Amino acid sequence: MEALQQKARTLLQSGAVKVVIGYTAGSDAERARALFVRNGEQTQQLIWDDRCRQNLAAYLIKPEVRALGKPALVARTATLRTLLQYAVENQLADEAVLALAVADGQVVELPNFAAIEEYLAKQPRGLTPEQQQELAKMEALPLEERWAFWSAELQRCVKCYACRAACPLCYCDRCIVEVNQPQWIPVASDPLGNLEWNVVRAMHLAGRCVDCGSCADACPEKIRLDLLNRVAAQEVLTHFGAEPGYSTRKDYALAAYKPDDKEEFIR
Amino acid sequence: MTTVATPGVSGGRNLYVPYRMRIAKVTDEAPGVRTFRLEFIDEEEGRRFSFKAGQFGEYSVYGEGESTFCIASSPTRKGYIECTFRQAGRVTSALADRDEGDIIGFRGPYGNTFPIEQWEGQKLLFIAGGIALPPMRCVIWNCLDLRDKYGDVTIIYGARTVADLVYKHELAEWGTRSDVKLFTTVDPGGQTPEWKGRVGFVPTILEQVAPAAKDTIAIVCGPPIMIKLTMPVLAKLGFTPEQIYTTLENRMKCGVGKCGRCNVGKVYVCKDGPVFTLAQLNQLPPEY
Amino acid sequence: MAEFEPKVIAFVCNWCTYAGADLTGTSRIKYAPNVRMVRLPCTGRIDFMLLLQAFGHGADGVIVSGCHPGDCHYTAGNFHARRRWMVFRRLLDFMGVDLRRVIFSWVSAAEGAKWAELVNTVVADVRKLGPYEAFPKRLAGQLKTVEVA
Amino acid sequence: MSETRILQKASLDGLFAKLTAAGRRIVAPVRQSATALEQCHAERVEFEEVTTAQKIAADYIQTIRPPKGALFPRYEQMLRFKIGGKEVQAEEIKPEAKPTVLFGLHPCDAASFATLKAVFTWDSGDAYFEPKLAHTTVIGLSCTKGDAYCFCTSVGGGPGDTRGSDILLTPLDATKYLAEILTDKGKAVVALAPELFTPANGQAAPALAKIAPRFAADKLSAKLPALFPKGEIWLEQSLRCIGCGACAYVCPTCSCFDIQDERQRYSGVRLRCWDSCGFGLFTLHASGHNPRPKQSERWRQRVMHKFSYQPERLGVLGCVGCGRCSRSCPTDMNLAQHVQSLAEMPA
Repeated sequence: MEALQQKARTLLQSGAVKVVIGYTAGSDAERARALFVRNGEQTQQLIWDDRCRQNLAAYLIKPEVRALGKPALVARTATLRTLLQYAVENQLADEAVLALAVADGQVVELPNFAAIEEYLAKQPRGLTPEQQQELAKMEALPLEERWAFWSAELQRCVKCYACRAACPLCYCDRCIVEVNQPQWIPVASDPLGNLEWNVVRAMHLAGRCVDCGSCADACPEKIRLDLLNRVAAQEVLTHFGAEPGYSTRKDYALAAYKPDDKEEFIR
Repeated sequence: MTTVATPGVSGGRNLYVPYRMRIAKVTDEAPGVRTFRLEFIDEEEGRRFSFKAGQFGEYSVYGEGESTFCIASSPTRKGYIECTFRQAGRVTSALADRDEGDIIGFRGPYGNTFPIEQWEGQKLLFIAGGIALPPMRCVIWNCLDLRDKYGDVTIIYGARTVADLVYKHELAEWGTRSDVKLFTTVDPGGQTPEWKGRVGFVPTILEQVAPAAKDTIAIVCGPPIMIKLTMPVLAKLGFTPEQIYTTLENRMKCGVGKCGRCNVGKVYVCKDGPVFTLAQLNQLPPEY
Repeated sequence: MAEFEPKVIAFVCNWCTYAGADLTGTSRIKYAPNVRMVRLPCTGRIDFMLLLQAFGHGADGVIVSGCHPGDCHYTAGNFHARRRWMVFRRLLDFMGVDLRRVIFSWVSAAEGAKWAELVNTVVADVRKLGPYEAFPKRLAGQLKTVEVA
Repeated sequence: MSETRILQKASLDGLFAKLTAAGRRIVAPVRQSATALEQCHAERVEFEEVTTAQKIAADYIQTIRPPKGALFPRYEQMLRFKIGGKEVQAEEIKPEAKPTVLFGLHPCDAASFATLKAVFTWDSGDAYFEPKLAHTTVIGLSCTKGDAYCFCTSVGGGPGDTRGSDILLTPLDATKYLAEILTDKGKAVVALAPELFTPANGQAAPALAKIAPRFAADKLSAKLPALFPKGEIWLEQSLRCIGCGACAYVCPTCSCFDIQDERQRYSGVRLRCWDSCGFGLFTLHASGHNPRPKQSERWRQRVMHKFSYQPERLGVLGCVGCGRCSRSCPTDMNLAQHVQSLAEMPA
């Protein structure tokens, strides 16, 4: 924590960055919130611990934050993957952001995409055993029970679009739910609209999602949206060998193909 | 600014249920711009219906939604209302697909009105740009139908190109009337070889025409940029903010002060507007 | 009560399956009349949203069919589509959507007989499954009272 | 003057049976059972229809969704259309206004109905809201505990506030409630089971939750117009806001709505549904012009609407201090903190 505060102070004093986007203590002991540090004094409020879950890369696409000038971004693994995915999708120029990874009390400066790639190459990949068990548990349920579970979950969706707003990769100027000629997805949070919205969200992120979990964290109803993204990501990894956010190679799995992609369901 | 009570809710009528209107006449005004003449299918509803210049309504295509426009015809012309719209979104595109004889919905009238009774004895200066002539057409005809109550009537109307001028037949009529001074203009580059009117932006033409401010009411409707540049010219000509009227056109859903999106500060455009004097606008936060 | 007649919507590509279905007709092969065809340029254009829309509008089963791999009129539309279907199916299955009602196939312009057989099989299978009542429908009605608060 | 009685907790089932027999449905806070993926749900309490007291969450702090849906559902069909060539028919859909008892609402939620009523009836009536309000009886429940997000006492309320309740229950001990019968609707409930409401003779004052006031809403309302032009304040407060609609959708008093049509080939409906001033599209004109293009302006609108415009125009605050927006905010935008800092700013 001190190392992070010190680093932020140095960066701001030297003028290397104009703002350090990090975390500070939130409303209660379990919460952290984003902090936009622009002077040395504010650096003392920076924290780094398990509460720091929000994917701060989402702020890089907010005009008001962009207007602050070059940022340093306190980043966890998923945040770094977001930056590389932004690179793949031409949303971020190289060296436009200084990423700060914190590990073992040390702050690692990652000034460009190459450095992030190199850093991520050394990080553990894939799902945790708990995450794997969650998916397995769901997939082991009978079809009717899976349907009953998700119907009940999605019934609670109020279409506040917090999942979309929290997701750094949901940056379309005009989202599919706002396209109304024709109206693809009902505006109201009725059962069909909720189902369609949540399927379309997961599909539009398939092959792009970096598994930061911000969608599920953001959901006021605590719907496990991350599971939908994760199962799609598993399919992409298993069958297409793609894991987004680990390189700047433009290889979006759903905009590519192999003539011998293997499936067993097409008649 | 006086808030007016919403008619049409008494007698147990659900205000969200539109009147059924038949499109009696379709007029193509300009590229993408059409005028509908609407007649009440229920004649009793039509007889009970009344409105004043400046008011608006919610027009609906059943199954596509509602859209907000002013009533573009004059209250002095009984038996129908007219609306003029530009095809832009889902509802206006669906409206543009309707033909004569089709049924659409209308609910209203909503909002406040131009205080034309207060203006009696004054000279009137109408300044409009582009698709903003419709709200003004209502009040222009209203005053022309009561012509002897007002002094000189001057109309300055501009559009980007000659094709974009709306109400071409009426412009021709106003142009030939001896009791109306009409100046039409198009933006530089928008003229055709046959164009007989002026060329230049509305504020420039206003400066050239230079109407006297004394005993004159100015009514200004147009895109934000035109309004912004016209106001200083009017001030230079000696118009006070109390002499200048305009309308705000915020996005609305309900039209009756509930849905929460048309407010400018504490003012609901749907209830306290759409007609404001410049003096009133100057009191509002610049969120329109 | 009349026997349940399944409604099956088929989204097919213009160049192979639609032509194949044409051949079925000109060959005078009879097949179940329960299928309504929607012709699109290419399976690559068949957005997964269309499938959900079909169910939302009351379909009991959906067929998506196009050119065999390698035969796409636009070179690779069907290869792209295949990848999307794989992810889409996995996601739907995870959420408990009945995949026996979502059938994908390759039917070429020469396979009139295959088309008839496919439709007959799918219609028979969906007939056994019954109407897809679990899937939410468009304009379905008001919130139930327990959801109101 | 209200009348006070004692209601035994054990009598609730008896009361509910009488209410049900009188054709009223009962909606109450219910702790949600764990589902197939247990770790997904931290404690969740939601309003649900109940028939007995057994499932009711006795000491919940706050539900996620507010009770406003009972009067103003998240979507509601208004008209039904038959579309066939030139003959188009629109038919009004009458709202379902089932006699309902909302049981166990905290005083903040009960108070929120006054704000909703003000919005939906301030000038003209609302054919969908008013019948439901007329058929709703509120049996409130005083708060014996709160959390760091509660700030009812700053906005004119309190843990034992009676506003909005027809009967307010205050736990006296583990077995009984003090029942304040406040309105005619409350008396009608008592009249269904008068034997259950016994006389209250010199009961000790109950211990309510301690919620320290953090600002004075009336002073804040008076000051806000002067803070409006100071754009940097609003920008600074809203930098971490991501512009989702969660705060508005969980707010018991937020009532902005959208009207939308849905159609199939030959039929359609018009419905209204919740909307949020935090969305950029909320005020976007067809021309592309947007009166509030920036998130900071939308945040300002939210605060001004609740604490300045509504008090001035409708005579009610647009906030009851329930804290839901702050609990649910993905970026921890804490309304009470922000508003408190506005209140403490030099004017």
